[in-house]
Amino acid sequence: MSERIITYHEAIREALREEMEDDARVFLIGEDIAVYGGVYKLTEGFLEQFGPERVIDTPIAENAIIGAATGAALMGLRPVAEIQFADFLTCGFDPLVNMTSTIHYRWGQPVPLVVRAPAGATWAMAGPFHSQSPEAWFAQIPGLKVVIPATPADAKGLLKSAIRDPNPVIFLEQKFLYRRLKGPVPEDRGFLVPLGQAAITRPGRDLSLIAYGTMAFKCLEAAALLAAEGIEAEVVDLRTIVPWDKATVLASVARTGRALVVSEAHHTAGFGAEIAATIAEEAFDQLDAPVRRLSGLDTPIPAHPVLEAEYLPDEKKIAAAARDLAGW
Amino acid sequence: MSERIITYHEAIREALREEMEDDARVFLIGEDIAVYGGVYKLTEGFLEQFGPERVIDTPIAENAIIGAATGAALMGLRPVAEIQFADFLTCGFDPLVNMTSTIHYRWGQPVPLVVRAPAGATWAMAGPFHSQSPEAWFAQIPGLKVVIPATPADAKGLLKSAIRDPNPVIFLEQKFLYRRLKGPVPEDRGFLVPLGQAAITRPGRDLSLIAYGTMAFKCLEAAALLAAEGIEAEVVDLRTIVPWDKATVLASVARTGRALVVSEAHHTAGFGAEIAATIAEEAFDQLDAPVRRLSGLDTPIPAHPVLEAEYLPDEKKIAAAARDLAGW
Amino acid sequence: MSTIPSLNTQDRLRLYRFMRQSRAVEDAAWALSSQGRLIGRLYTGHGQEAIPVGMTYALQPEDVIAPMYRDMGAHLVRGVKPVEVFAQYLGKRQSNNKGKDSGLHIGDMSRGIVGMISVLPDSLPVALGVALAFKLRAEPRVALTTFGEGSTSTGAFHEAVNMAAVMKVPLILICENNGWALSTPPAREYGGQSIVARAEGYGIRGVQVDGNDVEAVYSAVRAAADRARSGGGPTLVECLTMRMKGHSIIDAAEYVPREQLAEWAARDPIQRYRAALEAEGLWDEGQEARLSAELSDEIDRAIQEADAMEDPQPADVYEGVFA
Amino acid sequence: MSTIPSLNTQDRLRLYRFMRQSRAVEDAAWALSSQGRLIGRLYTGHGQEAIPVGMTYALQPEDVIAPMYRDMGAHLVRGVKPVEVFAQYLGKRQSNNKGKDSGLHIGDMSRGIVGMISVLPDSLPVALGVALAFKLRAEPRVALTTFGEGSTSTGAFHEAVNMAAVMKVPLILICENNGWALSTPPAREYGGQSIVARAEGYGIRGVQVDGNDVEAVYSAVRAAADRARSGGGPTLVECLTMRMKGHSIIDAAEYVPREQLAEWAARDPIQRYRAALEAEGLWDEGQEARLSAELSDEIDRAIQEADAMEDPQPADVYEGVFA
Ligand SMILES: Cc1ncc(C[n+]2csc(CCOP(=O)(O)OP(=O)(O)O)c2C)c(N)n1
Ligand SMILES: Cc1ncc(C[n+]2csc(CCOP(=O)(O)OP(=O)(O)O)c2C)c(N)n1
Ligand SMILES: [Mg+2]
Ligand SMILES: [Mg+2]
Repeated sequence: MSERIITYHEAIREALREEMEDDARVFLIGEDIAVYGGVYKLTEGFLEQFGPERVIDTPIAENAIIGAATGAALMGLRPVAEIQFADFLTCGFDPLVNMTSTIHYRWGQPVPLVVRAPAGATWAMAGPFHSQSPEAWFAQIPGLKVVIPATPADAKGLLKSAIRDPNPVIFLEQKFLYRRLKGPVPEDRGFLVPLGQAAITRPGRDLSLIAYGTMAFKCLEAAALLAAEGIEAEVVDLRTIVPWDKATVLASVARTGRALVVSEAHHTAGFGAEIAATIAEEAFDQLDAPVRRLSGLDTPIPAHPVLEAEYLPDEKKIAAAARDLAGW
Repeated sequence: MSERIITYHEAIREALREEMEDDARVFLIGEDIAVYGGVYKLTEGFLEQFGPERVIDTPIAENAIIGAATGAALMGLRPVAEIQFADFLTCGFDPLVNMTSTIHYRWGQPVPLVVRAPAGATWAMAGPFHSQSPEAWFAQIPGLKVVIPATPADAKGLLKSAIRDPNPVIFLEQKFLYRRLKGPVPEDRGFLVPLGQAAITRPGRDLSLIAYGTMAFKCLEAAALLAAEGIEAEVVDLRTIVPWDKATVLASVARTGRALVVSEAHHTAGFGAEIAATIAEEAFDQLDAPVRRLSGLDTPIPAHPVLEAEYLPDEKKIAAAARDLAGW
Repeated sequence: MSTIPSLNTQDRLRLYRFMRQSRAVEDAAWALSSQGRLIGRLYTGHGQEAIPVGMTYALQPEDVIAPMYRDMGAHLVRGVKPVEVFAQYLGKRQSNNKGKDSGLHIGDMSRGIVGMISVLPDSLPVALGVALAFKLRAEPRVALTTFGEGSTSTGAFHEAVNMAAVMKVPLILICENNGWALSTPPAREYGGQSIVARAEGYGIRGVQVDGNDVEAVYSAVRAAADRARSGGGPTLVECLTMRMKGHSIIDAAEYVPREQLAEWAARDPIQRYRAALEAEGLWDEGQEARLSAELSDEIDRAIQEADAMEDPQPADVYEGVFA
Repeated sequence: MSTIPSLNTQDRLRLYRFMRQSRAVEDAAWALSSQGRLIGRLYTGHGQEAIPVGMTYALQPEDVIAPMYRDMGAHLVRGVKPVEVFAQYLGKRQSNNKGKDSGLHIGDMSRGIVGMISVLPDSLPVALGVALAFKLRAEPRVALTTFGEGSTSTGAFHEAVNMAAVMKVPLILICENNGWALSTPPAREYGGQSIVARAEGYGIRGVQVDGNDVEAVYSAVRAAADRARSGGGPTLVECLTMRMKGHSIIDAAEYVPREQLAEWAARDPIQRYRAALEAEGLWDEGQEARLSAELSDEIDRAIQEADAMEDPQPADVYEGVFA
């Protein structure tokens, strides 16, 4: 398969554009996505290509955006809603939790919609309200799938799968990676990445680094640091949080005997706890050391870079924790 | 200290009444709490005793209730907001997550408020929208305390502490226990239970059952079943979820070597995962068996009793899981 | 203004029958619930039957409704059979919600019904989305949703109505102003004179009708639908009515003044319509007696049939979280 | 209607100075931000200065404000010093947010300022609660909050305004209708003629004023405050103005028609007020030159002083989650 090297941002644009070209049911709805092209200019040019009926600017009303997308999905359309920042998903939280996620369970109607939102920190001092990683909330809610890609290829392939999925999918784009990360993406329009499959993005025998999104990328950087010291870390990138690929994670831990779970969300009750608890329970016999977690702090995400750096895990902190664990 | 035997429901009433009598800053705000006395009749008679200025019926507007309570707290009052069912906290989720919880961190002003909400299932076939246990969401949010009492004495003593606390506290009353559970409560008006301290509600050497709320009560029932078979389960009731009392939990597990974490919330990314992951990480050397979790299912909470029974952990399922673990 | 074609005799008799059937089904459900036989709480539309019946009758089959918990008549007009209603109330395995959810939360896209949830008024933004789909596909269809006056205090109401106004989607917004929101009277829910007083602020059409007059409801909704279908955007229809029972079956509603109930009892939508039909010679005692017998028979059989259905099995709980 | 005492010369010169100071502080912040020296994005109130200055000047010291990100003037009137503003923008350890949050999210109860957050318009329900506290304690104080016209599309806006109306709390609701909500024009935010058109539906008083006329804003808010203080409940004041820069410093605002900008440039609230004062002989070139020098000096020193302050330390991140 031929490939090009493109950014994470461009990969998402491509996924949206191709799905809209190939399926007339797909449309976009959100704030400032049409004329302005979105706060990250992700849908720039879409209004011109697809017209105002398929690229819809809305008032500031996240609850109604989610609700409207749900109604349109019930009528057989394939809405892709954009919430300007994942932090504002709180404003559309109720319909997601109570309405959208429960429809199929209660009366059997599929609700094929995607809610895209830029998530995560390390975006130019974004501060407490433009930095959050809310995946754990959504993982607690049955009926929602949750996807967090860490590479351009995954961003494209997973978004296309999400749009084609008959269920509501929360798609948390990592704003840190938008323009910072480039990578190979297959040319093939049919290229998809299935939801629910983790990837081993670097093999290693000494310990498993388990992460998703930006932290999966940081784990690769940490693994490179560790390799220089002779520690071979295996990196498992979950890619999908719900459903998550336990089998791949457990197989990795069975091989390495050590697991470090990394996440930039707040520590307490983050999704990292789910991963760690599962490993501890199901791989008990294979563990040579306790399952460790490295997470964001239990504080709001501060704006100043000095504080933000203290808040966030990074390659050095990951390498340090891994070193510790490898020597346990 | 002299005691009386009262219900969980009456204990909460007493806490509210005493705090209102003793502190003129305390007032109640919520839907149908004044004239109607609340959907659980918890504040019946309060309007008559305290007047409409301190027992305030609002329109149906959870976001504004939380916001208004926050503003009143900033002005030095001590609002106690009632959200009719914990399931509707989704509608006031945004101000809790983004505004209320971050004020002290950002500009140093205390926000002394309590949000009470009846939570949990097993309430006469309440179904998907009157049964949820949303504590994990709030545990993910720095700046909110989360309290879930399991006995009348704790309900009273913790609620009084919550009202006196200078921070926002989410107080999740267990509707299953309201009228089903009676217990001794000290007469003393000064009786308080500090936030953040777990209780060992039954000592035992064979394994630790760790839970909170209704499930802490069910664990006691399970422990009784197990005792009949010669298995001595220790029951640890967390009482407070944020901050939670790691030390007591870890000490218990150090003694028993085995831990079963029980929660009625959905399994994936529930607060049980946090407890289990912490034990697995910090008590690794003391564990004789994997830390097990028994939770509600990853499905909406169904209405029909046959389905609800399958959804929920109960004393028999707890005992079965404990038996298994004890024999590991 | 469009001209509403007048209802013919057959239509009028059907309107009457649907209201009677709605009342009969809810009376029977009330009796079952009193015996503790239903799954979940029972909420009924006693006294409000003209609204769901009139509004749904005014629509075309391809239109979509997103009704609330008091709208029994809307389901009946849409073809939901009493046996299906009872199966749902009894939480049977073959019921619409299969025992997973309860009450009138029936959803069925083949009949154009969006199933509600308990959180209020969460069907409203969904109905907005349904209407948006019609607009995007340029289909001459309308969406209709209902909500109580208390539910207009919520953010969900405002966001959806405002967005519908901006997008000029074919959406009919029916406020069933029944004087109470649980124990809260209108004056504690909103400061304005009425709900319809908000329409202008939203830039949409608003009409207020006697919600106990089934033909008035029909006409208002028919006009709103015609308008919506021809691109005129949303209409807010405020139907004035009264909740004649407690909020739910467990609410004795002691907070409701007796005089208010007495006043509205005199305006019962069914009695009133019956009197009108009789005055015009379209209905008589004999027909009434036959209808009563027919309905009581239909309902008895429906309950029996529903009762005989299978209960859910434990394993069912795991089914259907994802499509 | 209450009679608003007319402003004396000293008041008027202070209003002018506050607007000039606000513009000068924001111009300087703009320059710093262009050099990449600020923590977080810069949002300014260029062209809207009359609103925060006029409204805050109309209040009593014991009243409480919950301003938005464009309301530099509100902070200055309340006594926040330029050095504090720059310390905040630079994320310094001694700044109001101590580097934890950024921008004009300054909160300080000793000055009666509720600090905003980014989620819109989340100060509004909080201001409702502040006003409720005043009402419950029977204090003759008012709360005031501001929000853009785009923010009125949210559920938070509606819930708070509706509840304020029902409770008749002393709350002043200032809509700064500046023609744009990021890239979205009013016609895509709401379907009605204006924001003030909603007041009647809520059952509260509504007035629309020229938001570029500082005395008009002052008078409207003074009247609203008098009314609120005497138990008359909330007033919605819609101030018509124009956002003269991009949404934030990184927005080139190509979607804004040049003519719209040109039209509003001619109505600049500062130039206009200066002309009025000069016409009345209250101000002249010499005073203007002295004021410019004074402000530029004040601001230079403020920036220097702020810049010299300590940056946060890593350990600070752990402080203050709980009181
Ligand atoms: C968001 C939300 N808050 C609270 C409730 C609890 N509740 C159920 S019905 C009801 C009253 C609704 O009143 P109204 O909208 O007037 O409808 P009615 O019952 O009168 O038909 C309330 C408060 C709810 N279901 N959803
Ligand atoms: C709930 C929410 N949704 C989206 C945003 C992103 N956002 C920030 S400012 C803005 C436009 C606000 O417009 P308006 O209220 O008119 O205020 P203005 O910026 O024009 O002063 C948007 C959409 C937000 N901050 N909060
Ligand atoms: Mg009502
Ligand atoms: Mg604006």
